Amino acid sequence: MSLSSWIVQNQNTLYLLVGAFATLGLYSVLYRENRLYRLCEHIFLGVATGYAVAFTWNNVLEPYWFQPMWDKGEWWLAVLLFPGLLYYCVFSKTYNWMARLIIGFYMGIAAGQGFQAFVNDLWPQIAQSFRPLWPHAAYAATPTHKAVPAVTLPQAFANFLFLVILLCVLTYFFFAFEQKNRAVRGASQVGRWVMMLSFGAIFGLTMMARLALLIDRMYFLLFEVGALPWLHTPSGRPSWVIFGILMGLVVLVLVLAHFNKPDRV
Amino acid sequence: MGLWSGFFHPVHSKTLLALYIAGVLFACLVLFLVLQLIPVPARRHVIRFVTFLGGLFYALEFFLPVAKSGPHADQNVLTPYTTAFGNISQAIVGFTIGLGVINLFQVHLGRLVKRSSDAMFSLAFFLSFLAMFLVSLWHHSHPNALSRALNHILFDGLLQSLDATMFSLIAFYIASAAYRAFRVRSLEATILLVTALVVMLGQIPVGTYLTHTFPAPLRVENIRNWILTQANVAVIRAIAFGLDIGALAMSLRIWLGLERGNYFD
Amino acid sequence: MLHANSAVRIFVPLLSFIILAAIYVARQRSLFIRRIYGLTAIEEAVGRATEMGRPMLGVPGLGGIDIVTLQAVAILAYVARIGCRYRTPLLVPVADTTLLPLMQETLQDVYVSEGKPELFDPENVRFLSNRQFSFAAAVAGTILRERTAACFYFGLFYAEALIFSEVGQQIGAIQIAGTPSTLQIPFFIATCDYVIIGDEFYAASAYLTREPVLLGSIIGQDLCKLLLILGVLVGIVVASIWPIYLPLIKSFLLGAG
Amino acid sequence: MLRLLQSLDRRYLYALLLLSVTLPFFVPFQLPVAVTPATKKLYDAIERLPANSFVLVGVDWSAGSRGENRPQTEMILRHLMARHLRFAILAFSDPQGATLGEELAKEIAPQYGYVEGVNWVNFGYRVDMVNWLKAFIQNVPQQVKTDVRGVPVANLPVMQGIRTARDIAMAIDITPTASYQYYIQFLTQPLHMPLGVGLTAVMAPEAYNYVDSGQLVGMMAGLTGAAEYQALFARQYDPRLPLHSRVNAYSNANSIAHLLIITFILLGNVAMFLERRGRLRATRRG
Repeated sequence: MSLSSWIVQNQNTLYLLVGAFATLGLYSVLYRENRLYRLCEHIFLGVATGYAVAFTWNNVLEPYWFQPMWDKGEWWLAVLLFPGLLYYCVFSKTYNWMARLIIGFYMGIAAGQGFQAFVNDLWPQIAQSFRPLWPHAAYAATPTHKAVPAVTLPQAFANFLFLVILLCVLTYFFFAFEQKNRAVRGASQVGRWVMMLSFGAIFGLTMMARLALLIDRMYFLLFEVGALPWLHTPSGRPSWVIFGILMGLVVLVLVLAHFNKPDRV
Repeated sequence: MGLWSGFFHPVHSKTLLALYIAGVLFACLVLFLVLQLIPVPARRHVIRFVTFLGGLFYALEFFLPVAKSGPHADQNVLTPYTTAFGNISQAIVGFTIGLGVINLFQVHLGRLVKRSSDAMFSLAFFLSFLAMFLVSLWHHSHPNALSRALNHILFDGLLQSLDATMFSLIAFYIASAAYRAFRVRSLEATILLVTALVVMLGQIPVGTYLTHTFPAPLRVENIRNWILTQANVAVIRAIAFGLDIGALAMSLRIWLGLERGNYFD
Repeated sequence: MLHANSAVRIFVPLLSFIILAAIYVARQRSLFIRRIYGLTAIEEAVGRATEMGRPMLGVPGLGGIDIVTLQAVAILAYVARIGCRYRTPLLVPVADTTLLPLMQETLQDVYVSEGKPELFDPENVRFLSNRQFSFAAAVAGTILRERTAACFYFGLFYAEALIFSEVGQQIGAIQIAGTPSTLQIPFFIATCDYVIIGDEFYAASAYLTREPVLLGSIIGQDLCKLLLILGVLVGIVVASIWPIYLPLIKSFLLGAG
Repeated sequence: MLRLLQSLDRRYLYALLLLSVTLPFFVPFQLPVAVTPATKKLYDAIERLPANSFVLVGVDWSAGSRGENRPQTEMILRHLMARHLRFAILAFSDPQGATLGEELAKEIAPQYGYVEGVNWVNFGYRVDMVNWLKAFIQNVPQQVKTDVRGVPVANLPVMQGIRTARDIAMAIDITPTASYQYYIQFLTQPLHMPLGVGLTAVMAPEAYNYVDSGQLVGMMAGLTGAAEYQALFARQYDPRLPLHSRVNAYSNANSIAHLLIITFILLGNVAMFLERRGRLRATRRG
């Protein structure tokens, strides 16, 4: 059997083994920086860069530049090479300033797009802050024919809280004056407290997403890698062999950590 | 790339095409040398002008009035060119991938040549780079069973696994960060801790079960939602107001060449 | 919104005018801005790294050449300047190829203007990867191998932020972070010694360099924020007293251009 | 003991965390579940659908959020199959979505005797969601053309009686992104079609507004939502399902890991307090 047909036939096994190696190799950093992690890190850099270069050619340069230029004969596109290569002037002492031309051009683009980004981010947020502070009934007929929903007392109270929080946090972000006035200092302090409330909430919220990723990785090891034929796992069940290997590694790490104290420099 | 096809005509003979492209490149070289003739003190102003030009396109495209109806509804004179402009600027940025590769190669070739202790890892970098790069190009241009298998092993098995593992590593770090940082040290830290705990309890079945006999507003999942939809929104909005204005100011300074400090002087 | 509507054509130039006017005023006379706590700690962090004889790490985030990252570059340049005075190198891993030349140029300028061009090593600025998690893996590896004594994270960060800031915390580095990515701030708060929040990030370079132009810009931004608050209050008054006019205002603000 | 807790090597925490996310796969158990109203509403909406209705299932997730979205998708597909409803899989956010949805459907289909093309169909991955949906509303078979296998959908038994999008009884989107908002704007709101969603825990709070306003008939939030949905489903269709299901294992692992971290945070604080008190006493004696 030739090598290529062997690879094609065993691609799934190879895929699983490579995936398991990558997973365990990177997790080894939880013990400490080590040669296996360093190997995985460099392989990661290698494949990521290789993929990025191929991706740039396959999806950007070939379709938008090379194909129209060479296959459709749009010769003027060759001029794009000029600004593209200007970046490389950074390596030269004499021509180095020309890299600033193209860098400046792109800074300008970023700044020019800034106006649209500013409006699209800010405007809806301003409009959504127009919240009534006391209850009213629903209105069907308005000058723009859009109905206005009714506002209940609890909603009005929530709107009031919303305004207070908004103003307190904004107070914290004024830079032009020392916050000496008691009212200002108080508002800015409350602003910090509600910010902490918000940050704590974001922290807790993110927890499930990250744990789900870890659980899914474990599923990959226990079920998908565990389904390799020579592990003899009953179908649809997790692999005890893999679990044993994992726990063995965990114990090894704990014992090593106990005697080596890897955190001490 | 319909931007210039009105002025130029494609060439279909390959020899002629090569000549045309060579001509364009020669013109670029001349332009390059002419640019170098710009006296040093004037260069700063040229760079500023180019920056301004880069921003002008998107700023005008956004601010110029648009047609209200007809075949060009929601368009102004510049709108039809945005796609071409976007593709061109993407292609130009595409050329810069080489900058990163050169930098990586400098570092790792250096290590290989010096045979430093890390040479082995640099070798791993080069091998994985080459493998992924060649397989991606091959699989894109001439896919067959072997290229598909290799792509499956390298992309899905190696790169995706490395990505997913690194991402899931955050689960460990979020746990140790929470354990270390969430202590009742100050009022601010306490607020952070309490909201994080409430939100975490509110998103697991056990947490919702603990309080499911309480009246609705006191159930932990409802408190969680109140924090996340009311308090959190107000805080994030207040922060966004400041951030958006800050970004607008920075855009203006860069676009109009007012920015001071490193690099800009 | 794809194009400006009348509300945008009125208010964006107005806000821009306020900022530019404040910059103009600032060139005439000196202006005050309040203390920003995280930033006062930069010198302390550089000092610690110098004492320990270890390098520092500055990560400008995942962004390319954009508004946020340019601000981050300015802050890191300040860090490099202090470091240059104490002869403590700053390692800068970048995640964007176009940022690499910009960052190298900037740092070289810093070293030249401090009169120590020989201390600048271009290899301290390194492109690692433009892929989020391979960048994170490599930065974490760098922190662990170089045992960086001070870490600075300024710029655009996403989920990967926690990876390197937690690793930095584990080796006991003193860490300072600032980012407009609000969702990552909680993780920086849990792992870093000082965190600057929200648009303190944009105020940072003004605070650090005391350039009149930048100070003026900060004052202008404050005035713009006051105007925004005023606008929100007007909207709230309308929504409370004459709710039927609320849709009119909203369509004026958000209608198509 | 105190000293130990205060300066506990973080690797013990890591080891326990690893144990807490792997053991639930081996040791099936059931934690109490309280069903939240949003999940119940989604379940009831599917229960109310007339027999043989056609449901559109948006699978807009990829490997990055598989841990949360896959269990949700699994529960929706099980419920549709148990009720003998027809469904179509459709992906906009990520090409991987169509493949992952297909794998999942093929895995459960045999248990309910479902056959591709007869009982369900995979429309595959489509780009430019907004414009695609606009054309889809007018003429379903013409816009879809072929399924992922390349079979023209007009001839498929599963598509009988489906001409325009008005013939579709309900849409469900399972996603870690805001793609469901496009469904609201360009499909379900214009046609007054019910829309249910399965969202990651991070996305969920924002979506409660839509549930309140009725633009969403209900939703599952994160893994917990899937576990609640499974509790409802098991009560009615398959009481033996939960114990050994993947949804349960995921949800248990998640709960245990959450509880572990909460416990550690509390212990850390208790230790800090006790140590502080101990230190105070020491100074008094001195």
